[in-house]
Amino acid sequence: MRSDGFFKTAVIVGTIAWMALFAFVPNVLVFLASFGSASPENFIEPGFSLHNYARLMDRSHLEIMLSSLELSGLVTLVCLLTAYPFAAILARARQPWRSYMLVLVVIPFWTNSLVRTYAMTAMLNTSGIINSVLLGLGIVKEPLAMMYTPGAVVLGLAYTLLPFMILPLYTALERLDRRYVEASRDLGATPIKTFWRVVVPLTMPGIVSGCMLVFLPGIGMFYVSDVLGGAKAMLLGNFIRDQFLTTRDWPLGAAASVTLTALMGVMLVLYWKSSSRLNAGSQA
Amino acid sequence: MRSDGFFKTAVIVGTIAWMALFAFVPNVLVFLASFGSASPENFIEPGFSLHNYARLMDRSHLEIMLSSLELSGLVTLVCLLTAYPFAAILARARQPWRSYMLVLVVIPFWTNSLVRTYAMTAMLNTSGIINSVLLGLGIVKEPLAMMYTPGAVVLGLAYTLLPFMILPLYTALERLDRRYVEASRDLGATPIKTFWRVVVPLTMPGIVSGCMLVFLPGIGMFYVSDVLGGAKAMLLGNFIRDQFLTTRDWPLGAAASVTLTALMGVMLVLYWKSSSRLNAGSQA
Amino acid sequence: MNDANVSSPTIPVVSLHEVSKVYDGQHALNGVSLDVQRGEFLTILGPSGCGKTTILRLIAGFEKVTSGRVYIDGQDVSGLPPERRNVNTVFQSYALFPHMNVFENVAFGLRMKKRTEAEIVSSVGKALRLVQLDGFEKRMVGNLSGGQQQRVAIARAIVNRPLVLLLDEPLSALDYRLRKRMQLDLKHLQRKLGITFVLVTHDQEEAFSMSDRVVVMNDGHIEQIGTPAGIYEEPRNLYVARFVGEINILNAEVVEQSEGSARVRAQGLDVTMRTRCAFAPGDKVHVLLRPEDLRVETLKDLAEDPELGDSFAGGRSMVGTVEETIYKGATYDVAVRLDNGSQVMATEFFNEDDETVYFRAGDRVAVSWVEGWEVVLPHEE
Amino acid sequence: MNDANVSSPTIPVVSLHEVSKVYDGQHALNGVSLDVQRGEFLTILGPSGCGKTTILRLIAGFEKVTSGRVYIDGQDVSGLPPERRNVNTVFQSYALFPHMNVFENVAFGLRMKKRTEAEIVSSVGKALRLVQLDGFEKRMVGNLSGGQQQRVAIARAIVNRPLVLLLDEPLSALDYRLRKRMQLDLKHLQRKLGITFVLVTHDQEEAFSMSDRVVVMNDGHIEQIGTPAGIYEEPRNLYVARFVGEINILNAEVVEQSEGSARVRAQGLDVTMRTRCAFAPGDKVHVLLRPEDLRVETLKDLAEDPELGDSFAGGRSMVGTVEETIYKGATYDVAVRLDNGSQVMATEFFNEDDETVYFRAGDRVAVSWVEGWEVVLPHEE
Repeated sequence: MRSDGFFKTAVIVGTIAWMALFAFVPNVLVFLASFGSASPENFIEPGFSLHNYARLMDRSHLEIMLSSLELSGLVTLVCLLTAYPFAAILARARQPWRSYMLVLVVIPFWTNSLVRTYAMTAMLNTSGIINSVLLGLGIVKEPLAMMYTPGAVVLGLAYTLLPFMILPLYTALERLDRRYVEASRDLGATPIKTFWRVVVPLTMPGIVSGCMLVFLPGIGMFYVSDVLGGAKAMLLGNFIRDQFLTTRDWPLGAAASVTLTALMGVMLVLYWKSSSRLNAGSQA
Repeated sequence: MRSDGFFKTAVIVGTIAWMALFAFVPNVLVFLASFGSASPENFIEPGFSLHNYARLMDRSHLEIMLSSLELSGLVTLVCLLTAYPFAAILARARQPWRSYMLVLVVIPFWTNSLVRTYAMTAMLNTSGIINSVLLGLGIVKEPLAMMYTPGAVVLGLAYTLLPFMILPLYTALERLDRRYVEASRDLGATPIKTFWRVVVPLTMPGIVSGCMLVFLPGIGMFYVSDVLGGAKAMLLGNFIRDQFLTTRDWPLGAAASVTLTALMGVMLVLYWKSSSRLNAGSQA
Repeated sequence: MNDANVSSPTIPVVSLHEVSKVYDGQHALNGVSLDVQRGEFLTILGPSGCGKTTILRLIAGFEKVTSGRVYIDGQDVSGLPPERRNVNTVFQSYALFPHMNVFENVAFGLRMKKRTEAEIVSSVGKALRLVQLDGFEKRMVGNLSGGQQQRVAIARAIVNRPLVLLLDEPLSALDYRLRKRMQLDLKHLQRKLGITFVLVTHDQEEAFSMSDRVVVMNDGHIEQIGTPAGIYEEPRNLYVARFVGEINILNAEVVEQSEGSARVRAQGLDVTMRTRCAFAPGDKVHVLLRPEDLRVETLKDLAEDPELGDSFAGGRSMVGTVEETIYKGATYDVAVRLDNGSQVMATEFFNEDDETVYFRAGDRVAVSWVEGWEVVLPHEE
Repeated sequence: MNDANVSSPTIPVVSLHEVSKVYDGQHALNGVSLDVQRGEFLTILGPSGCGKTTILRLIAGFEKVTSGRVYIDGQDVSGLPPERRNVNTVFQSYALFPHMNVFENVAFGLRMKKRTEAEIVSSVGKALRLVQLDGFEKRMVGNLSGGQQQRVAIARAIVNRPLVLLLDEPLSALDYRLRKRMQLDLKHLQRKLGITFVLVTHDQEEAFSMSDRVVVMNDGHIEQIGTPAGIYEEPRNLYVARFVGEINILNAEVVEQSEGSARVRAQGLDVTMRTRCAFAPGDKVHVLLRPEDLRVETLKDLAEDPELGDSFAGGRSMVGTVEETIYKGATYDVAVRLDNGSQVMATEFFNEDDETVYFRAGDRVAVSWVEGWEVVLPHEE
């Protein structure tokens, strides 16, 4: 029995150590790289300087960062507003409809996302489907210039990332006990009040994880921005990619990446703090 | 009340129609494009021919497809074997450890995946960390050539995609009622038999969805293959990307994409069939 | 929306007219009509799946009738959503909002009615005192015991002073002891508040000890409505008789029928029995006897004690063998296999002279019963 | 692994020696010792959280003791995993494998023991016949009713012919009627199979009607072990007395103590009571009276009927006012507020002459009890 327990402990410790190594070492490397400097032969010269972070505070770099966060925030909002009603319908639907609709959500995930991004160009082009329809119906006289606009990038990203928003929302809404909604209605709350006072607070974990699953990749999906946004490096992802691929300034790219991670961590901590304050002091 | 019900129906129908449009139109476009032919000015000349599919049956194209599926299958296997024990430990861990370990899983997702891929190169390089350690310990005399091998690509993909395997497995294992395991042990099954006869069948939905979430993106993540696999186009994702970006042969790329989607659909249907036969006829 | 607190005392506070409810092509309720009187404690009793919870959900407004009408306070509420009905529900699982503390849970209904903060604080305080939970205002509901959560759920409902309080098996999740105590507490609360209570349960003891009237349901329809004593002593059919307590059922045949009584042959006995039904000679009937109405004596005692023997000679005595005795605390049950093969169960009280269980397995006994306490029902199959 | 079916009949089949179990620094069990005899039906009775389920889990092997020893059939099993213990469990939630049909669920244990297919088919068939589920072999367990699932769970356990069958509140999820029936069925099954049953419940009626012996638990330790009658009639302390049934507790003071009895002053009465405890004059004590042992008569009747009046004049009569009567079907309860302010509850049986409840709220009554049926316990606070 002793050896059995020892074996079990060894497996647990081993697995966790391996995961920690797997998850952390590359992140630590990126973290260390952000304090080094670029060198022609080795890409990175180890060291400790905040030089790269100072460079990020450049007006031009800051602009890229802010516009990237804004764009990704917009994508997250579009996904949330689209996904919430759909997830709600999904969670309440009966079988087999629920399965069919879940497949509907998974399908976009099946086709290669790059291919779908190109398919978007076929829709948004000056000679594309949307313009053809609008011109044919006489709604517009001139074809609309939709390609290579921030709007096109937002639409492309939202399309690619929507399943990541729907799935956690669906899980949260499906787990939500119908009795809470009934209790709220029973106590005199209209459907709208029930939604804001009961459904939203109780599905907040799903909302937060959905937003995180959309917001973060939204910043990094450089190829969507490449295809639909044209030459302009709108996303931080494109900027970082360029530092690694084109400019070969790895430390600057690493610094940008670390800053982004730190920013997310701060946001998450702020959310936790505020939600626990809300819970503890709702009557005080 | 009547108008209330009508409004509700309108919202439901509208939402589902919008999702269908959103999910389907680009896929339909890709589908249609796969039957067209490439033209210099418009990229795609509409038409109906199986020409592109015939071209995919080329020996060279088939080889890319098969090796890509093999590689992605290997990635899925690595992820499954790594993730299952970790997810099991995670599901059984007490708070607050469970939260800490979940964060550990999410962290790789936080740092831009391209950046992490470059960090992998710093580990796998001839002058990288792993070789330094091995040389330092005297285990090898010559630095190992790990970069630009299929192994490096598998490792890079597995690292990037691991969270997608862990999360559904974790959900399935966390929902698994401990009493089933206890009942199995109580009836004389050893831990190993309990695992194969009770735990695996009852977590099969999590296993399948985890594998799908890894296998499909595994085929498409061209940049990992670019960075770690070198110039060789090992993944179907690279091939498809090249058709769109470099060769500008969109119909061929679309055909490859459609084939891949169809293949996945067939696999899923086969799984459903076999699992329902298993359930219905386990005693017959 | 009319102010339902000001209303006529003569019309039923809740009324169901020929209500049916179909789920997936299956009748959950089939033509149910029921009037709930103002201020009464009405219990709907039945096994799971009999449609009792569906009635509650139709009154609360969570479900819509397939056919028929539901009236609350004389008003047809078929089209009204739950938030516009002046009734409140205590859910089986309590359904307390986990993201709110006790105060906010109880205040929820008042906030929806846009009461002033001062009014809310005072009303919530009063409601929590009524359920003996003052001082628990700031506790999160997840940290409360089952019994405490139950009382918060009651406070959350009664704070709105509903016309009717609907309780969906509110005690089923509680321990045996706690459940017994809460039964009395609920009954006293109902009297104190004067609110109409409609409770759903599958526990006949619970129904009897709390209610003014009991509705016995089976498979989507009502079998019998009456006071607890009426239902226990005069069940309308075998289903009701079996459901509201242990019962012995003897098959018998009518020999002769006269005004209000019938001569019946059962188990080889020829007995005159009181009955309200009309039978023809030769009709098959059931004779129902409650275990506590049966008298059991050993043949040995009857032989030795002539006086006792006489009281068993009135023609109402059957002979058999004791199979087992089951100790119940205040009483014990004796299972007797009659010589003709059927089994009867008798409940015996401990008597003053002899505290121990008197009968042993294998004892030869005679079983008799108190005259006039039997129920005769037409044969069912 | 020894073949536990061949074993000495003299040693206890399960034995716990000074067993403690600590979860998160809290004692779930605190020094519990208990012997289970071969072939008996033992019930562990207590409220939720008293540690009763923990005992079952320690015997089954799902938990390890923090200190102490667990013996099964004389062998120390502290180190053995569940699959190597010759006991089986019927879980509260049944825990039937949802991915298998009824046959495969019941066959699971036999397959683990590598029995031949022919043996398995025959044993499973027998087990399913025992629980009256033959013909259900190919049904998926998810499609069965609660009662049917319960019986599959029992069949799945007994098919392995365990030395001890552990049942964790097996009836708590069932309807009231079904629960009553299953109580008898389980008891008969136990006698038929001759397997030792250890059952856990919070329902005192269930414990009494099924068990040979009952273990009353509270807060991680055993309060009393004994036969149902022993525990009901001679509770060792107030906790046990309250837990196993309704009880009236009067505060009193010892006036004089003699061999086996004591003169006690309670509620203004001076009565000699039988007691096994040793008291000194002036000691505070509790006098415990079961509601069914109390006699209630109206003062009016006592005045009119001298014979009745005499029987109440023995010094054991207290005067009070009826507060309410609670109908229970076979009996009814009378709540009486005594003139000194304390409340007593008396259970009355319907008598042959008068079928209706005799007492009304407000009636002035005298309360007496059968001599010698009181229990005197030292004062607790």
